[in-house]
Amino acid sequence: MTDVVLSREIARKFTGGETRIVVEAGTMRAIVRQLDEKFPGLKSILGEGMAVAIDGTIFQDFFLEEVGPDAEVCFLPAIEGG
Amino acid sequence: MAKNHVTTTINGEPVEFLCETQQTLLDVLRDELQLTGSKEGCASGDCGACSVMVDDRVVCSCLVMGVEAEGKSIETIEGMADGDQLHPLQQKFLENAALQCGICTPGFLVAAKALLEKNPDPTETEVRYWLAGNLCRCTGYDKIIRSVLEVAEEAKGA
Amino acid sequence: MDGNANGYRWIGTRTIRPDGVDKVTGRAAFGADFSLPGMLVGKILRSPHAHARILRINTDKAETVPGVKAVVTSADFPEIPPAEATKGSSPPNYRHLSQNLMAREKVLYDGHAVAAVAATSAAIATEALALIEVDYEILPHVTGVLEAMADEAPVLHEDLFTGGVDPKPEKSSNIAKRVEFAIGDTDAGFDAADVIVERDYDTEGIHQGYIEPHAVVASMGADRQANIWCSSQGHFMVRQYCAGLLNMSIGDIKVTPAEIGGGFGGKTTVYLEPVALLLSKKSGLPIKMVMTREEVFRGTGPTSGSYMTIKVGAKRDGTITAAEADLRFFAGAFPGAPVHLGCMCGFTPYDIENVKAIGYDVVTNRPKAISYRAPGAPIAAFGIESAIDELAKKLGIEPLALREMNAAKEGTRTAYGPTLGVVGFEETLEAAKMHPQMSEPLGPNQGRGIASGYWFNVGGESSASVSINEDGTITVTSGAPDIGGSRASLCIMAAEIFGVDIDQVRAVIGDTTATAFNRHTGGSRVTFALGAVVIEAAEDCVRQLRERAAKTWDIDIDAVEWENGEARPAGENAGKFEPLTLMDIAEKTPMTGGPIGVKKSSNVQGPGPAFGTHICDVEVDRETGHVKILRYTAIQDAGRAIHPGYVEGQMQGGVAQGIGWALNEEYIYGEDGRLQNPGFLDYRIPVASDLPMIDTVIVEIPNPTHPFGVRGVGEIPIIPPMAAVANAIEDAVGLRLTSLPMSPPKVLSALDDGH
Amino acid sequence: MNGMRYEAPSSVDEASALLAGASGETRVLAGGTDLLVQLRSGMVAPELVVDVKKIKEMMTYSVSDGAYTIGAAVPSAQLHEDADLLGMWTGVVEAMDLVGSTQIQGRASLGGNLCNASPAADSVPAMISAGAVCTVAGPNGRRDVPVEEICTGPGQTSLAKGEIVVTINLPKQAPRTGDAYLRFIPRTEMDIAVVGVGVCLTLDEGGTCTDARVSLGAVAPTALLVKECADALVGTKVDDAAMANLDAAARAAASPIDDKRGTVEFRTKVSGVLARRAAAIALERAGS
Repeated sequence: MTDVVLSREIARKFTGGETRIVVEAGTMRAIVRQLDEKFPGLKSILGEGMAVAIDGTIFQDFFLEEVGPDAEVCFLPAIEGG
Repeated sequence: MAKNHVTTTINGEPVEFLCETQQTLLDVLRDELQLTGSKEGCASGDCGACSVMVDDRVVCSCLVMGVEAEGKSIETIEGMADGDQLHPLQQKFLENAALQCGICTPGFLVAAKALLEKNPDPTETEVRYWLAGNLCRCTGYDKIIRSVLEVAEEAKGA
Repeated sequence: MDGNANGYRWIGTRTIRPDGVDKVTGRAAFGADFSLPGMLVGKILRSPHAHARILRINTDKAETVPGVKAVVTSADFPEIPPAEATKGSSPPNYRHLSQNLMAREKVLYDGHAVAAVAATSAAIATEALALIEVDYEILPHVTGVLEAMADEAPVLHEDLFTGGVDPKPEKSSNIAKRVEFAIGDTDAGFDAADVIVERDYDTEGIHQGYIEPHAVVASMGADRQANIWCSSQGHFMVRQYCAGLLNMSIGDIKVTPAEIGGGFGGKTTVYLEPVALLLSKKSGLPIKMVMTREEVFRGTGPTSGSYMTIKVGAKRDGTITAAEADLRFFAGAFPGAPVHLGCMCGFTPYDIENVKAIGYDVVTNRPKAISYRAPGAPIAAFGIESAIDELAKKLGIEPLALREMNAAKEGTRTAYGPTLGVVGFEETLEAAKMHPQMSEPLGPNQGRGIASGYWFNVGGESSASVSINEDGTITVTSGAPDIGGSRASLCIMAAEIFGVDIDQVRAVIGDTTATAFNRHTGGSRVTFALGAVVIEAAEDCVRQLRERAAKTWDIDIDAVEWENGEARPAGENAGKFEPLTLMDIAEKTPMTGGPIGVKKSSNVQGPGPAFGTHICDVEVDRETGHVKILRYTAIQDAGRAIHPGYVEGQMQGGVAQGIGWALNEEYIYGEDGRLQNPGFLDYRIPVASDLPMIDTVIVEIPNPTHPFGVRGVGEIPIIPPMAAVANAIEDAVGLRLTSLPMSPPKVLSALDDGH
Repeated sequence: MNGMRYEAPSSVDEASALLAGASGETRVLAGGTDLLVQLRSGMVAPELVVDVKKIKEMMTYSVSDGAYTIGAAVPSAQLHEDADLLGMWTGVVEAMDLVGSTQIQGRASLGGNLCNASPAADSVPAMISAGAVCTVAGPNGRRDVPVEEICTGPGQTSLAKGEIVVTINLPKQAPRTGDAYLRFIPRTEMDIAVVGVGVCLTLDEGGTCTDARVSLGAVAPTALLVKECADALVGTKVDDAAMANLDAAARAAASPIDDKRGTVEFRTKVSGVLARRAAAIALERAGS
């Protein structure tokens, strides 16, 4: 099992306010698919311009990342630098 | 209108060029003579990236008319090293990482050389004020000032 | 920590950069130093108005001037429909980018480009610009962020509706979006607090202030194949943006990077390149365009100014129980202020249970904001680190001690979601406490300020190649512009892997045909991300070198070890062979299987986030409001300093920029919406005599995701200075300054009001 | 700038004749540190530029019986390197030395700084308080004009067509005389004065101020010679009371504007502060 943490903005729109969602471990692509099944439309905003942090490590392009069980995945805006 | 014919000396070599009256010495160096080591950062005398020596005084070449070079002796960054023998300031800048992007470096080197020729043993404050007309946005000046002071110190030892 | 002390041969040593000699002798070719035979000079006509509708542009007169070869306006650029505004991966908004490049229906700021001319000389081009007739219908303008957010404000974009709010607004607005990051329950947190501080802060727009103006030479062939030479933070970015803006295929564009004379985020987009390409296409000749300093200030991206409300509460014992920030950033003419990054970074130095950060991205009649060092973070930190200082004083706790009590560490939950991994914030605070500056006595009207800062750092797409040359020298080709010494750090990492002398390794920046795609240089990513790729390639080369030795000796590769730049039999059983140096093997490659070279490309992830803590001592002249920086120390977790000299340089440079931001730098607009200080005379960046030596302490808490532990270093040092200076002024004269810049007139009137 | 003509005559008369004979706009080129910026920005587009640096009289200086005659185009750096001149008219030389960077100092001159007619020119209040007089040459011969009568407004001078400032003449100093110039700028270098104050004062053996001249820059369309400021000092031992009156008089005399470099409030207050500080330095120089 993997914990997915969503921002309150996203939660308000898609999960009825629930910011912590439990999904099956797997690749990020699989996790996003599970989220989209649970909350239709969620997929649309979890791609472009978003990054994830898996156990605190930030991935800007993440669909292929493997997420182990007991890991925590947070969605956050992609980061631009100077 | 007809261009002006100018005869001058650059880095010890006799040079002749034609220029329009409105061309600055910096325009002439960069565009007519392909001496692009002197940089244009502002064209208003505020950044010092175009610093050159004219008759032993350091000036902003963006504030000198090309025609004024007539009969003068001009030194640019291209003339600072002696063949592949770098000037001590050039060497020290490299060793101390006193440059990051490097766009301001030629101006700093020309101005710093002029300082040490006038004042071989400057204080930190003297170096900072002498070089206040050379802007650097990368380094915070620290390593540049240290390099100039170290070269002065080592020259004393030598 | 310098070389060898850390167990490495080259990592942590102060080697001489491979591009150094060219840069101290004037030979290095920057953007404006390149030219082509027969090239024309291109110049841009810019709007004198802050906000106006373009009724008509007539270029007839200009086109008839002898020597004028081409004139372009927005009509010559493909219009990009909203549906196609974003294409490709992590793209810009091409519709906005195109409108910023060349104004269409409206000019949105003083300096907005409206037309461009190519001519045989600069004088003729200038003369032609004056003959272009533009009829404007002047519209009311707005340059301030609060004014732009007001209901009655003139609207810049009729099709802009505030995003991030439910329900979607029906009325268009200058507020492009609202973002929110929150954990816990701040109301409960403030109820639990014994002491609460709350204040408004504001900052002006400021410019990156790189000394090299934007410059390009572009040539479009009759076959629409294009060559571009320019200085930018990403030649692949230039290629991608030009293709997107001109409907060209990326394969038809080659971009060769010039040396770049400073960027700091300001050269992460295009201004001239697509215009030069169009002028070249129209004229059939190469075009050179170089901005004047005035154009740089009026036409290129500064960073946001802001209006912020910061509220922080704590228990008597110093435990911070809640923190809130309302950040309103202006983005200039098009959306895209880095306000979300300000929200994310601001409170991250602290372990706080209840945090809420709300951000607004607001358009105004100013140049479109672009990245500037740690985009957004320094602005938020000015307000937040000032508030932490005020809170400490109210609690009667030393500001440094309050930071220690609440310091973020591994496992701390951030307001933007994730928990932190291995980080070195506490170590920077410890180093600050120990630093001699903390015990330097202070005289009358002198004060000391502390501030900290956080930045994520960035990885991203990175491509490089490593080649073993026939004589055993090594060429490292990177695809990310070297903006401050990264060639030196790449050489060091490669030399470390190969175990050879540093002078055997040369790093060069390849053009867009030399390597696969690279994300632009920015976010403090190059030594980390390109480094990771170069290390991988170098290790692959070493494996092949062992393989060649194994073939030569006719033994198994596992029986060959690589040490100090040579292949040796691994132990007795492997057999007795004289070691083969890299040079020995390189010379023989034709007989052992051909040349050795490795190209690597990867989307490098897991950058090491990092923290910095600064100590600033000031003296205030109570009669003039002049603030003198007496001493300054910057402390930062670099993970691992590959070249300590350039790490220190990044820290010292960031501090100097921050001090300019704190004291004197600002965009000054008149009532007419025109920029009044577009030059280095009145846009006052620090000069050498304004600053003391800037002491640095490099803390090294290795980043677990990088082979040598590298974290980015370039962004963090600009985050704490504005608050450090403000906190020092407060310590000196007992006044809390909340408006940047803290220029003499502001300080003096505060002193007068204070009495 | 197209078609701009450049001439470098070797005598004042030739230069004056060229300027007088020109049909269009003309400019005199000394150090060029203001003129080239104006040319580049298109602020001015003269038909003729007359370079006066080939005119010996304007590029040299001399001292006789304690009075200095300084060629109007002599570069500031050269003046600053002259220990005697620096020792006598410290305020004037230091004021000129504040103009721009080292690079600017290699070119900029007292005559150029004066004739550019910027209200914020650093050397002008110092020259005015020193009682400097210009020798002006033109088609109708030469005349001597006090420095304070040259500038009539921003960019405007009282010079007639064909007239040139040839020399700046600094008088012989009375015993126990000292001068000083201070300016306020936001940075430590490279800025235009937000306020500038020149003070020159003379003491008797007893240390009482017998003569004083005080000039304010950047707080009016031209540098001001403020009698009320001098009156605050003359007859006093330049004590705290006198300083307070000087401060008040300077603030009263200042009539600045709000602009990108400073506010009315700021400039007014700082005029008084700098007047006091400059007077204190001049006092010390007069005493030593």
